[in-house]
Parts: sequence; structure tokens; C-alpha cells
Amino acid sequence: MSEVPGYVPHTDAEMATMLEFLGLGSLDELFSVVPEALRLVARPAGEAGGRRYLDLPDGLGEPDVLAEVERLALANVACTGWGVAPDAGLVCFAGGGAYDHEVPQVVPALAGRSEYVTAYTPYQPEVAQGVLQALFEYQTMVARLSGLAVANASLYDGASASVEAANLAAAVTGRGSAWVSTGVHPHWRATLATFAAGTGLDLTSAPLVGGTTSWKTPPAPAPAAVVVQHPNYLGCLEDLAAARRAADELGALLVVAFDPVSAGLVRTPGSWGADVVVGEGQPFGTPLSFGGPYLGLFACRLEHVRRLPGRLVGETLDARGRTAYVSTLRTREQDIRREKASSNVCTNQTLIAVACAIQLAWLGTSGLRELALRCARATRYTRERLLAIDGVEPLVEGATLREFAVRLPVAPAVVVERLADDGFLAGVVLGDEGGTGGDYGEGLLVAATERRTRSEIDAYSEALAKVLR
Amino acid sequence: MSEVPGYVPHTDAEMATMLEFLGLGSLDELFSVVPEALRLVARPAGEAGGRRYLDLPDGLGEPDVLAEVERLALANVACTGWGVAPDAGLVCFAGGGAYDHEVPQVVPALAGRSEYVTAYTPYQPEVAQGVLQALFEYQTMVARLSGLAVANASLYDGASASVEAANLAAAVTGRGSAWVSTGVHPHWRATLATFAAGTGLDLTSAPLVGGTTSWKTPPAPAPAAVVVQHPNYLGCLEDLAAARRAADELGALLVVAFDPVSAGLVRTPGSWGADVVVGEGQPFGTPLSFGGPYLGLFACRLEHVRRLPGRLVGETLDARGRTAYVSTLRTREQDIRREKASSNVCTNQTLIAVACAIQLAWLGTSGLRELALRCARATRYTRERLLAIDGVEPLVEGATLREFAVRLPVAPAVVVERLADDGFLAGVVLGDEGGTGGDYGEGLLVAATERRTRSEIDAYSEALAKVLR
Amino acid sequence: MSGAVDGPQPGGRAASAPLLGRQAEPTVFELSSPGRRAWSFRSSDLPSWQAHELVPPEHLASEPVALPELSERDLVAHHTRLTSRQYSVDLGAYPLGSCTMKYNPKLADATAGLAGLARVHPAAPAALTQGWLELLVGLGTSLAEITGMSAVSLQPPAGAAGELTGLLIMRAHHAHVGGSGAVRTKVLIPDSAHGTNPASVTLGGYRTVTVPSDHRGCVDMGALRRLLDDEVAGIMLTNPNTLGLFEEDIAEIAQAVHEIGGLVYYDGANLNAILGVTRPGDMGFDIVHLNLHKTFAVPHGGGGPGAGPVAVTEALAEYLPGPLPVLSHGRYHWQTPSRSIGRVHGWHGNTLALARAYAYVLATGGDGLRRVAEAAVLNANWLRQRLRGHYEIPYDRPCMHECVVSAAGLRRTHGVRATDVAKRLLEHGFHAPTVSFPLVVDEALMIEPTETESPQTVAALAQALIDIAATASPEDRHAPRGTPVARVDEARAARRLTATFDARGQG
Amino acid sequence: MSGAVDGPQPGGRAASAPLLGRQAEPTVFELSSPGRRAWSFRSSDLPSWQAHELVPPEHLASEPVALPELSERDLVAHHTRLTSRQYSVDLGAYPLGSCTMKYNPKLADATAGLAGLARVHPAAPAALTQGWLELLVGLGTSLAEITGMSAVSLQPPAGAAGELTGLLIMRAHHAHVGGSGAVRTKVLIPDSAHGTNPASVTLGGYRTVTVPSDHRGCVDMGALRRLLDDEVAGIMLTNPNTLGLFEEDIAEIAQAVHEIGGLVYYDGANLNAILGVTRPGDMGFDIVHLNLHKTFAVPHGGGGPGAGPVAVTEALAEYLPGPLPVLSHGRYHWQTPSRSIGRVHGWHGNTLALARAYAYVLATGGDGLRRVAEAAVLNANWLRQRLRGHYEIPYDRPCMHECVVSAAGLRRTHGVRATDVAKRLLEHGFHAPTVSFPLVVDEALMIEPTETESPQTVAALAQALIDIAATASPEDRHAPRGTPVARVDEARAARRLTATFDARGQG
Ligand SMILES: Cc1ncc(COP(=O)(O)O)c(C=O)c1O
Ligand SMILES: Cc1ncc(COP(=O)(O)O)c(C=O)c1O
Repeated sequence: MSEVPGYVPHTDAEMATMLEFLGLGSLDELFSVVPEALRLVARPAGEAGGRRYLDLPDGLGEPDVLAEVERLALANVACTGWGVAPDAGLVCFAGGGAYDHEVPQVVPALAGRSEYVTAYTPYQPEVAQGVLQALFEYQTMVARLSGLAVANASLYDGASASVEAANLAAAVTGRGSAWVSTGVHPHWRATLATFAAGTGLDLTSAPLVGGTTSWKTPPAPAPAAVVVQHPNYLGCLEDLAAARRAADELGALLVVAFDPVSAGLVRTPGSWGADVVVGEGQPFGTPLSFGGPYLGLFACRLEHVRRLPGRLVGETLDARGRTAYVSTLRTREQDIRREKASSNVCTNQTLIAVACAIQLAWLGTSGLRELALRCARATRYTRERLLAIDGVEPLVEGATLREFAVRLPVAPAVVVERLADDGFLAGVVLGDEGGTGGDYGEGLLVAATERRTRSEIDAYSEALAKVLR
Repeated sequence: MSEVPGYVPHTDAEMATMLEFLGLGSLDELFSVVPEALRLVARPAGEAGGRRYLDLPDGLGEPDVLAEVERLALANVACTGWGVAPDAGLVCFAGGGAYDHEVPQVVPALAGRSEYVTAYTPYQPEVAQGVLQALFEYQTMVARLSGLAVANASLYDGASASVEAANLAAAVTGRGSAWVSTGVHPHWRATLATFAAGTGLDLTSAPLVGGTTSWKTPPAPAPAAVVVQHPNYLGCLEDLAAARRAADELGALLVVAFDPVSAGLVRTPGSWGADVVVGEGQPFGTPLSFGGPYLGLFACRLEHVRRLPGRLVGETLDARGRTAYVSTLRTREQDIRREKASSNVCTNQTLIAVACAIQLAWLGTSGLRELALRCARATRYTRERLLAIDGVEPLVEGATLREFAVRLPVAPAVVVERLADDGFLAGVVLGDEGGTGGDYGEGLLVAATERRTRSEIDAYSEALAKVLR
Repeated sequence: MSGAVDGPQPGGRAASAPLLGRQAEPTVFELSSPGRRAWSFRSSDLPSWQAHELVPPEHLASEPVALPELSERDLVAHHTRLTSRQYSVDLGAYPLGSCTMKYNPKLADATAGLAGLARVHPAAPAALTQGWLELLVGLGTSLAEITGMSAVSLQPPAGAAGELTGLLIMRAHHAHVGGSGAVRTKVLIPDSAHGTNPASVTLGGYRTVTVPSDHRGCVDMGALRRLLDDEVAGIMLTNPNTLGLFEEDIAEIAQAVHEIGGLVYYDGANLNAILGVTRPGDMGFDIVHLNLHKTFAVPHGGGGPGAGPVAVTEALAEYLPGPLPVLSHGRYHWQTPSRSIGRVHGWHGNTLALARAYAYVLATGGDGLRRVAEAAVLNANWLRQRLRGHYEIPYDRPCMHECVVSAAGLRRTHGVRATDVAKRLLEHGFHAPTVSFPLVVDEALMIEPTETESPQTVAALAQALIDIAATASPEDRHAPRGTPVARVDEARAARRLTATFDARGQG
Repeated sequence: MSGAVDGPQPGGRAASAPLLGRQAEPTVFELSSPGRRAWSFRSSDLPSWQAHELVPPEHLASEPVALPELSERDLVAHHTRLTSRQYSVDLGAYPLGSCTMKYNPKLADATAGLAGLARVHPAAPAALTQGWLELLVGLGTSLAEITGMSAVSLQPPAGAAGELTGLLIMRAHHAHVGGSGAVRTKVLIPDSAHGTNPASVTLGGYRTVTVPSDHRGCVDMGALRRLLDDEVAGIMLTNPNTLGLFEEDIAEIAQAVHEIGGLVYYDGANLNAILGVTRPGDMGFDIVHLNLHKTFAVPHGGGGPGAGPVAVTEALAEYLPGPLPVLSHGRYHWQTPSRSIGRVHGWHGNTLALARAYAYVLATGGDGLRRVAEAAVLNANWLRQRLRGHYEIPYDRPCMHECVVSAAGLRRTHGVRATDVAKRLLEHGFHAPTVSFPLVVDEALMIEPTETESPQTVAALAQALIDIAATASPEDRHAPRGTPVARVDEARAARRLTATFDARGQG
């Protein structure tokens, strides 16, 4: 039996007193407005008496709940790192949009403070300066990473951010289609396609040729947006100048889905002329988490700020002239604009944005660069080791930073399965993404972050060589 | 190389500016007051040049430190529970002063808040109401558990609390000895003996006869205190009326070292007439922790409050008439009383006391009783199962609550070793305590807390039977 | 002169904490000092190739992106002080109507921190993630039982995303059953609906048609029937609605909509009121989204992350977003429904939030879920009754988990608006209720105590509201006093937009 | 009338938080409501024997001990609000002299939370606890190197316990070498010593003899020599001493004491100043205790737990408390030294605090430790220099990690005492320095910035102190304003002693 059902503090005696005040004889009478025929009965001690009750087990005490959840956790093979010993987990070489980066202890220690965790959307700024200022700092850092003037306070994930970007472009241009590079993450393209069913947006693909997007054959009519990922799904740096040119020729907006870690080494999308920059913020402060909650980054030129989806925090003053922060340009949002809103986002990913802001400040200018550099070194080293194995071929050529794709003489899914026995998550199997995808041919996507060491990479390549032998 | 040596924020440039202000040319000059001959050199890049430097490795980055500490943690076989899966750890039947009780998540969540964790002793009450009020609540609860009027704000552990109790009794009575039951934890008796070397306190033992203390042959001259543990080290409830009588006959104080969990079922020591009550607070909110930090409970009659060791928080008012808390009767303490102080305690175990206060409030009246009841049930069941095994005999008779002692046909140390392979920490080996101890004969002390389930106990007794077969 | 180092503001001064000075907290950028740092990485022993050896010259950044440079100490102090400027459920009651700001049990935090859940790559094969799949199936099954539906997708990351997902399912259904000739263009929504509903309708490719409320605060059945035609794709309802009132005619509404071939959508934001008491599926709903961050104690995180699973009838299961976790032959694997609308999330949804919700479901259980609804409804009704005579109660009949009162009277008599009442409540140590929503009520205060507040707290909240009404004065426009900042100038924020530190002074 | 439930105060109101109302926070006893509860246990499936079947009647409690009865929600709110009323290092600078309130890196918290450390029974055989023993040996070895000593016991749980342990070692040594006829009864202590030193001396069975300081603030060598005779067991010193000054004559002092057969004890509370710069062992000390909660970043926890290991020369190693962890034949085990003074702790010391300290040593390393001392000493000297002219500096020469200034001037001119300056500093967003200690300085303010405060913070701290001196007025006696409570009436607390909730109204 649940010890404290539903965490309800009321004793039976207290409930009785309250009911009496209401002139009611029982808790059931509270629900007299619910038609009899629709009502469930309370879980009967003995018999259901023909009436239906909620067919769920009674609540468990805290230790039993935790034991059950821990049982489930142990039924996964997690990636090595804090809490997962080298010989109990998998050394992670998988990426494909979710990366095994270090999350320092300050991030959970601070983002886990209950004032951040248990607050609502900051509707009362006088008692929400903590969340608001943290978001203001987040917006500033995301804007800087993207090279654009303004960033919102978060979206659900990279996929949803790319949907919002396409919608913004459609609203700005008054056009009904988008030209999307095949180098954009297949899940993001799938998500774009799902939501396009509602907005009626037409999606055309631009193919990858030798690892980067070819913008040779523009669709007609001219699209609202040219959408490119940089580095793209196969890990290759794109030619953003070419993308910008393609957009210019079509009068379209350039939407760049970027890897924010890359900003430690390569030029910002804004510096290439991107109009909208989106990205997945998971690499900064969020563990792999089986895919969520992650963080949709969204930045744009200042001229589009009134079409910015989601929340935006602005700086202002309080009645005593002190600096204060507040949600601003609220008239864009669904609760005010309703059916005329260009986005329906309400709850977003604030706490993940706060964690991201903490991690970015922990990195600082030099740490971000060091992080990107270490990823690039590990990736280069891994790539060289792997390509030295007989039968391993590059899937595409092209400059990479943290990820690259290879062709293998054995089915990649089999390789992943076999290497798991040796303690490695070998990579992401191309074409296995579900939905859109499979445009890349059979291959394995291999990522190496700053967490990978020489000895891990050596062991991994040896294990791979053994499987391929 | 350490990334941020010593967590020092200063950049080299900032240090140079500060040195300049001081008219110094280098950091070394800061230490010009240190005689040359005594000085170490900074760790040389290449050579030590004959001079000595600190022979420690350079600092590690956070992930490397955590990996090293985690390696050490994995080199222990921990007890099962949160973070240690059933098949990776030992089901704990060991007690002997350290018990495997449940610590609900609220305890670390609240006691772990950095305002509690990173504050100092509350010397500035205006900004320390959090710690002070938590300690006031702790004192109240400890006083209630002990059945005495006043409790201090914590001592190091049960052992040190018993030393302080003996010292208090000596000061109150002006006498120089204590009569200590052999049922008092051997480590506590050893600690008493260690410190008695300084205070000159004479310690005489009162023997255990059939599980409880015999007060038949009082020492002469009359002691300052009669010291008894309840339930005692072998788990047996003591006859506190007899102890009180013995103390009365000698004009001595009665010091009871109690198990605070027992207060959920049995009469408080205060109700038996104890003058001073001490105890180990670990069972309330502190994990096993390899023995520390634990929590020394200390309560006494109001008449002795001016001899109370350690800190005491009192309620008062602030300048605006609002309730406030403050460290009080400070003149007892070493920083004011100096060589005349009867205790030298300064830093104590505040955070552990706060955790204890949280856990006690989480339990509440009914939870404390339920906890004690569940321990007693598990212990009774375990005892019955074990005594049903051929060759297992009770070491002593006597009513027990959470712990009991058995005699085995195989050396207990061997049994513990063998059962560890089956996933059980079988108990505490009697006579193995080091220092004082070994007064009990060869045996195994077995504890069963509320965390032990029927199936665990069944499996344990079967494994034991197998070893003994 | 002093040899002090210029530039950054001190990070070790807590003057911004309400505990002390209440100055503004400097931004992290003002705390930054060039060259200072907190970061460290794993030692890797890899060749130290330099940037120009790794990145083609045209891509190489000429200068690094400027991020704040702080010591770990200053970073910790900054955020510890920021949190001291933030109200939260863990500090006190948060009766924000429609938001269900209940207490989030601490056990769920432990769940989300488990390495065996948190360190799992989302693209790892199902064979390596059986625990996760079992958890997701377990949660989905529980939610189906609670809502009375057949199948569930856990992908939508929030309520609004769930709504849009539901509408796309509606669209796919009509496209399939109606053939390509169907011209269902409209979705009906009551005038009391939450803003996400109409916004989602638009993004779902439909037109919003507003259904008026009647004198009871419920859907006007007559008006509804007049609006129903074969262009109607469906209707979106919350029940209880945003006035906290149960739509008693729900079965008739559903029947009427079904009769014209429409579908009935349940916005589950208010599910807390009916847990274990009645089920959307039994009421006739076809599609349901749930806000796990409301009803299932996933903490709100200052505005997310949440989770907005969608549950549907058996007939609509084939349209659910995929892939879905399924059990077959004793193993879990991923499977995409035959006519799936496709993905609505980059991976599998806000999975760690889902794990929290699952822990809550296990802890609460069938018995506890009903108790939740009972206590939530009891608290709200008690509050409504207690406030009678002190505030106007526009729809004064038994409410469910929240009650809506109006400050219109105070506005008339003292010029005090709902917002002012809300700000004054902050001074009393409570968070404010939702103000100015639902739109159908003038000067609305929408109060949802939730079941985790004790009767004593609800009584104190009521007393505070009564005292505020009793002492209302034009001065209230200057409330709140004593908060970390005084009344914030929202107009100025919009007028002189400063959305980044770098825009300071440009606004 | 209202159907409200009487008795307990509301637990869901945050009026006590400085963020809001600043009322007094009710005690947990006032929040209690009979029958309410938060607890739950593991389901165990055991026979449900009742109390009277388990406990002999004479022992059975007639009524249960009354503990507060709260919901988890109210318990969480209570302590969250209490913490909001508490200053801490994580909020801002804490320049409390002699206490070394440095920032405690977050990585150490993770260390202490590791199940593989926290869930280990202290009586488990060494074979099952090899990791713990290796950790303890590793820490002990590092501390020996840092102090320049030979052997270490990690048992003492705090500084004072370390002192007493050291004095008992001193006693055991004299008993052994001097035979039973030795009459060493005195221990010398400088007049600037911390109160624990003389108290420990008494508990160690010795008599305290005070050594005066000379004009430099150091031990008066002449006076010392006059006090040295064969009744002297030894001397206890801190170096730097509690004035923050380095005892330059330390080698001569040690030699003089050694010459009369005495031992030289090092109170390691101030070790932060000399890490990697010089070592007690090299100075001639025989016994050293360390405050790991000062120098090695174990957080102070509001007054503990700490850890006070004792390190000794090779000659004294045989007296150390035991058992000690040792490595032999590739395995770790416990071993008690031959002439051990015995146990000084119930188990192995404050082990989880030791684990934190070890993590700190690993992270800081040989290079970092010296950097710690450099920055700590730099900050303190910069501060001293900056305060010159604003406060009297009784011993105005280069200091080590802390500096002592005096408010005696302010007292003369404005009636403002050191305590008032301290309270005013709270209003500026800093914790106060140590006041009225060391005793040898009139109106002492003992300021220890520590190395983890940035130059900017130290500058701001200095500026605040300067502003306070510049604006000193008799009004300062009413400081602090704006803190959760105003100046607290300490005298009343002692006069009407109320040390438990149950004593309320009896005081
Ligand atoms: C009635 C109602 N519907 C929908 C939503 C939207 O949910 P979310 O914020 O999770 O997107 C809300 C949230 O406030 C709501 O109250
Ligand atoms: C100089 C000095 N010695 C000894 C001590 C006592 O240490 P502890 O508080 O750990 O017992 C202190 C602590 O304040 C101190 O500053």
C-alpha cells in the first residue's frame, strides 16, 4: 500500500472538516457534477461490484519505487563515465546528434537547485529574477555562438528549432516551401516533414555530393528558406558561402543548423550570413539521457525578432530604477496572439537552457576553444586509426570536426552489436534512423569527443579490426 | 597539469598588479619572513637544483580526479541499496554501532543545500538563522528521544559523547572514576580509556552476565558515573532500574548510551532516571559511510546545562522583537573559558545533526514507531531463522530489538568471509573490534534493520546453513 | 593606486541576495575577467595537433567566441545568488491556475540522476536499452489506463507539442477515412481555451472557430450544434475547463461531434482534477494529450522541460508518431505504426522527464491517483467557498481543481486590478495565481491550490486574499514591496528591447 | 466557521524567506499536524508481530515519543526557507579569520556521494574495503609529505580532537622515555592561541603556561627561555600564528624546547598559508594536526563535520591512535602501532570528509598547493596594505594568509566596536571577519580572504571596510539592517534559556 497516497497531506479528519464546511457528506460528492455513468469507483477493498476502477497497482513506498527504477536502469548498457565504470559500460563513439561530452559537477549542483527546478515560467518577474537573468545570460551566449543578434530562451530540441526556423522563414517571405539539405539530421528532416503536413510547407531535398550539399538545382517556386546543417550529419563542414549564394539567388532566408561546439574553432554561421541559426544544445551541460530533455537553440537577425518563436527575456528597470529582467515582446506568444501566433510553444526547456548557460560560463572563451580542439584531435586520431584497418573506407571525404562516416566490409549493425560485447558503442548505423534517412548508403557514423582518450581509441580500433578480420 | 591550480582565480597579470602594489617583485618575496633554510622551492620545470619541493604529483582535472576516486570506490564491496545493485553488493546484516537504515531522498536533497553545507559555525546569528533554527529543532528532538530536558547541538560521535559524559560526571561529582558496563561498545570503551589517560579518570568494568550488566560489585572509591549502554553491544535491553539503583547507592550520575531508534518502542532513558544520555545518531539520516562522519548525541538534566559540552542554541528575540536563534551559554565554551573549559570541542557535526533533524521530522511520531517495530520484526525473524540452523546457538539470552549475538560452530571471521561470496555481510565478528573488546567470547553479532526483507533473510540463513554444513 | 585589478565586478559579494543588500546581481559577463577559468577536461594523451592542422583555413575562426571567464567559485556564487532571487514550489505555495504547481517528490530527482538512465545514447540499439524501453512501455500503459485510451506516444515534449501532434493525427485520420476529397477545415474551441489551443489549430492547418460559453461557464450546447457541419474536423476541450468547471454535457458534446464525423480532442492540462474519478476515454474523447509536468509531478524547471504524451483510441493508433517502444517475444523493440504521422521529436521525447513521471506513477499508484484528485478538488472548493463575499465569483458553482474569482469589484471600488492583487499576494509569502486568464472573465484570478498544499496552507492563502481585498487601496499598484526587485517595467522592456548583454545601451 | 483545520501553521507559505516577508519561520513543531506523515519504508513481507510481542512489558513505551508530523512537501519547504535565511561561502565571501572559509569545489560533493564509499560498513573486513584503505593510505601519505612528517593518523574528527590526540601522544612519549618518574606537567602556549589549545592542554592532563608575545606579535624568545624547564612537556604553536604572522624564530624555539626534552606541537589551523612553501616538519615540529575542513576544502557544514588528522615524526609514530591502514604484500589491512595511545574515534575518523579532502589533494596537486598559499598570502597582504590608514594595524608587518586590524580607533572616536563593523559588513554583502580574537588585540578584526576570492572581491571587501570606517556612527550599533533578523539579543538567550521548543515560555 502506498504510504502517503499521492503525497496528499490531508488526514481523514481534516478532510471531513473541510467537507463539512462545504456541506458535503463525502469526497464522492465533490464529483457530483460528473455524470454517474462516467464515474469510476474508488479502488474497492474487496470487490469492484461491477463498476470500473483504475486498474493500476497501489502506490509503492519510496525505497520500492527507487529499487524498481534502478532495476530498469541496470537493464540498460550505459556509456562509461561518472557512475558507470569502464568495465560495466560502453565507451561511446556514437554521436549523430547526441554527444558524450563532459558535464562538470557544477552544472547539476547549480541547475539542480530547487529554486530553478521547481519554479514555473517566470510570469511574476518580481520573484523570478533568478530564472529570468539566467535566461538573459543564456540568450546572450547563444547569440554570440551563432553570430546573430538575438536568441530566444529555448525550444524543445534541435529538430523543433528547425521546424520553427522554417515557419519563421515562411512567414517572413510569404512563401510555402523550403529547400533542405540532405545533410540535415534525418530525424530533423523527418520532424520537418511531420509538421509540414499541418503548415502545408513543401520540402525539397538538396543532395549531398561527396559529403557536402549541392545547391545546383533549385526548386521552383522559390523557397522561403535554404536549410543546411554545419557540420552536416556525416560530420563534414559545409560550404556556407555556397549556401548563402543559393539563398540570395532565390531571395530565401538561410537557415543554418549548427553544432554549437564547433563554434570553438570555426566561423560562426552568422559570419557566413545566416539569417536564422538553430542547433541542438545538448553538448553543453546535458547528459545523453536517451535523447531528452535536450535543448533547441534558436537565434536570428534582429529584424526578425517579432517573429521569434518561444520566450524572450529582456532587460529593463524596476520601479526603483534597478536593473531587472522580464519576459518581453509577449504579444508574439500564443497566450496573447492565439490563433494568429506563428508558434504554439509555451513550456519550453528552461532548465536545460540554464544548465547550458552554466556550462558555457564554466568553459569560457578558452574552454570552448579547448573543447572543440580536443574533439577535433580525438576525431582525427580515431579516423586515422580506423582508416588504417583493412576494408574500412571513408564514406565521404570532407573536413570533419567531431564525427565522420565510414564504409565497412561487414554490416554496420552487426559491427555495433559485436563491439558492444567488447565494451564499445561503435557508432550510429547510417540508414537506421527510421523515417527519413537511408540516403547515405550503408555506413557507420563515428564520433569522438574530448572524453575519448588515446588508449580508448586504440582499443576500439583494435576491437573493430578483430571483428572485420 | 592541473587546469586551475588550487582553484585560484588570479591570473598571472592580476598577481603581478597586486605584487606591485605591495612593492614586491615576485610571489616568493611574499614569504621572505620564512627563513631561507626552511623554504621549499616551487616545483621546478626541469630540475630541483638541490632544493626540496613538495613531492606530490601535479593536480588533476575534475574528470581524472573523479575517475580515480570512483576506481577506489569500486574496489570496495558496498552494501546493497540505492546505487548498489543487489547482485553487486552485500546485503547488510552487520551492525555493532553502524546500521543500514533507509535514508530518504529528502535528507541529502535538503541537508545538501549549499547554504547548510558551506556555512561556518553560526557566529553571526543575523545571517545564520537557517543553521541555528535547524539545530534548535534538532536539540528539541534529541531531548525528547532521550527523555531529558536539554541536548546540545552535536558531538563527534557516540564514542566522544560518552567521553564527554564521563567528564561531565567527574566535574559534577568531583570524583575521579567511572564504572562502565562491558556492554558498552568496545570502541567507545577504548576511546574512554584513551582520553582517560589525559583526564586521569579511573575506569572500572561492570561485567555482562547472561547478556545484561551485573552491578553487584561496586568499585571503591565511589565513581562519578555509572555508564551503561541500552540496548547493549550484544543487542540486549538492559535493566536500567538496576543501573539507576546502583548509581543512587554510590551517589553517582547515571549515564545511558542509548540507541535512538529504540526510542520508537521502548521507554526513554530519561524515564528510567538517567542523568546524562548519549548515543550515536548515525541511524537517522547518515549512510554507513565507512564509519564517519557520524553524530554524537548528548542530552542531560537541565541542572547540568552549564557543564554541557559543545554548542547550545537558544531561542531569543531580535531588535525588532521577532523570534531568533543564537548560540548561547557561550561562556562554557573553550574559546571563552580556555584552559578552564571542561570540553575542548569547537567544530562538531552540525551538518550531520541537521540531516538527523530532517530525518526525524520525516519519520514523525508514527514513523519512528514503525521504524523501530520493523527493525524488531526483522531481527526476531532473522534470529528465529538462524537459531533453527544446526549448531547456531544464542551467545546470550535477553530481549533484543535490532541486533543479537550467536555462537557458531565455525570461526565467525571465516563465516563472514565465506558469506561475502554469497552476497551477504554476515555480521560483526565479536572480539575483532581492536583495542578493548574480546570480552564476549567468540561470536557473531547480527543486526537486521527495517531494510531487510523476508526473502533476504531467508537467503541469508540458507547461505549460512550451507557454510556451516 | 590601490593595485586592485580593474574591470570585472566582484563575484564573492552577496549584496544581490535578498538575505542582504538586494542590489542587482551583476551579469556573468560583468563578473568575467580575461584569462580566468574554471574548465578542465579528461587527460587524453592524444597528439596535440593545432587548430590550423585540423580545420581548413576558410573555416577557421579568426577570433574565439567570447564567453564569460570566471572561476568555479564565482560561477557558483553567481547562480546561488540568482536562485536566492527566485521563488519556487519548494519555498512555498504556488497557486497558479491551470499550471498545477504541485510539490514534486524528491525521489524523482534521484531517478533522473541514475547513470543507467542518464548515460544512455538515444541511438543505441534496443538490445542495449531494454530497461529504457520497458520503462517507456510501462509509463505508456499506465497513462492509457488513466486516460481510458488505447495507445500512447511519449514523443511530444510539452503540452503544446502534444496538441499539435493530436491535430496532425486528426488530419491524418480525416485524410485517410475521408479520402482526398474531404474539406474539413475547422476546429472548434471554446472561448475559455488556453492560447496554445488556437495556435496549435493554426499550425495543424485548421481554422479556429470559437464556441461560446453559456451562463454556466460551459460549452453552449445550442451554439455548438449550430457550428457543427461537415467542415468541422473536430473540437478541442479541456475538462474540467479553464474555469475549473466540469463540462457536464461532455458525453453529448462528444456524440454530436462524432455524428458529423469529427474527432474530440482532450487538452489534458487539467487532468489532475479527475484522476481515478473519470476518464477522457469514457467521456468520448478520441485524442488526449497529458502535461506530465502538471499532473505527474515533473518539475516545471522555470518553464520546462515538460512532456506532453498523446493517447488515442484504438482506431487512431495507427497514426501515432513513431517509432514506439513495443514488447514482443519477451523483448522490447521500436516499431513505427503503419500510418504514422512521423516523428515529432528529434529522439524519443523528453525521456528523463518521462522517467520522473513513471516514478511518480509508481509511488502514487491507483489508490493515490484518486486521492490526488479528491484533495485537489476539495482544496479548490474550500477556497472558493471561503472567498465568497470577498471576491466576485463569476461562475459560482462547485468547481474542480481550481477556481476562478474576479477582482472586477476591487477595480470598481479602489482601482485595484487582478494584477495588483497578485503582486500583493507575493508580499504575503505566496506566489500569485494566474491573472487575466481565462479571457472570458474580467480581472480573472485563477487559483489552483493543488492537492499537496495542506488545509492550513489553503486557509492561510484564503486569509491573505481576504486581507488584500479588505485593505485594497490605490497604493497596491506599487506592490510588491520587499521582493528582490520592485514592480518591473514591462513596457520599457518591449520599447527599448535589450535581449542580450551585448545590446545593452543600444535599446 | 470556515472549516479550516486548526493548529499548525501553514507550511506552504514562504513569508519567512528574505525573498518575501521576513517573518520568523515557524518551527517544525508548529508546522506539525497530528496524523500527517512523510515516511515510507521498503516492503519487507515479514510477519507483523506487534510491539507487545517483541518488547518485554517493562520496557515498552507507554506513549510514543512525539516528533513533528509533516508532509514531505512541508518538510522540504521548511528547510528550503531555512536555508534562504543562511549565509554561506557559496553565496559570497566569508573572510572569517582563522577559519579558512575557502570555496569547496563541487567535485568533492560528488565524491562523498559515491555509493562505493558511502554504503560501506565500517566493520566490514579489510578484504572487502580495499578501496577505502587505499584512499586513506593515499591521503595519509600526501599529508605526511605536505607537513614534512613521517606518519599520520586520520582518526581525529576535528582540530580540537587532533590537538588532544597530539597531547596524549606527547604524554605517552614522556611516560615512555622519561620513565614513570617524569614530572612534566606544563605545556606552553602563546597568549594569542586559539581557545581549543588551552582547553586541550587541560584535558590532556597538563597545565597551561602562557607565553607572552613580543612587540612583533611573535613568541617572546626571552620569555620563552625563562619558562623552559624540565616540567615542560612541550609547546603548542600555530605558524603563522593567529595574528597571521610567521614565527621567524621557529627553528630556535623548537631547538630550545627540544633541549629541555620537550616536544613541539603544530596547530595546523593555519597551514593554508604555507602549503608547498615550508613544512612544520622542517621547522622542527614533532606533532602536527591539520584541519582538513580549513586547508583541504572540506566544507564546514555550519560547524562540522571536519577532520583533524595528526601527523608525527618517525620517533612518535609508535604512539599514534590505531588501528592504522597499512599496505603490505600488495594488500591493505589495519594495524595498531606498538605503543598506541588507543582509539580516539568510534571508527576510522570522519571518513567521508577524508574522501573529500583526498579529492581536493588530487585536484590541487603539488603545483596547486603552493599556488594556494601564494594567492592566500597575496590577498591578505594586499588587503592589509589597502586598509592602512583606515584601521589601526597593531602588528604592521608582512602577514601571511590573514591580517588582524583593530577597530579601537573607531571605538574611541565614534563608539563603534569591532562587532559593529562586522555587522555593518553583513549589510555590504560580505560575511563578517572574526571579531574579538585573538585576545591580544583590542577590538580585533581578523580577516582571512582565502585564495579562492578574486582580486576584485578582495578589493570590494576592502572598499566596504573603508566605507564603514569612513561613515562610522553610533547608529552602527543597530546594524545589520535588511538581514533576515535584526541584531539578535544574545543576553536574553542566556538569561531566559530556551534551548528546546518544549522549554518555550519556561525561560
Ligand atoms: C489548459 C492548458 N492547455 C495547454 C497548455 C500548454 O502546455 P505546455 O505549456 O506544456 O505546452 C497549458 C499550459 O499552461 C494549459 O494550461
Ligand atoms: C587556530 C585554531 N586552532 C584550533 C582550532 C580548532 O579546530 P576545530 O574547530 O576543528 O576543532 C581552530 C578552529 O577554529 C583554530 O582556528
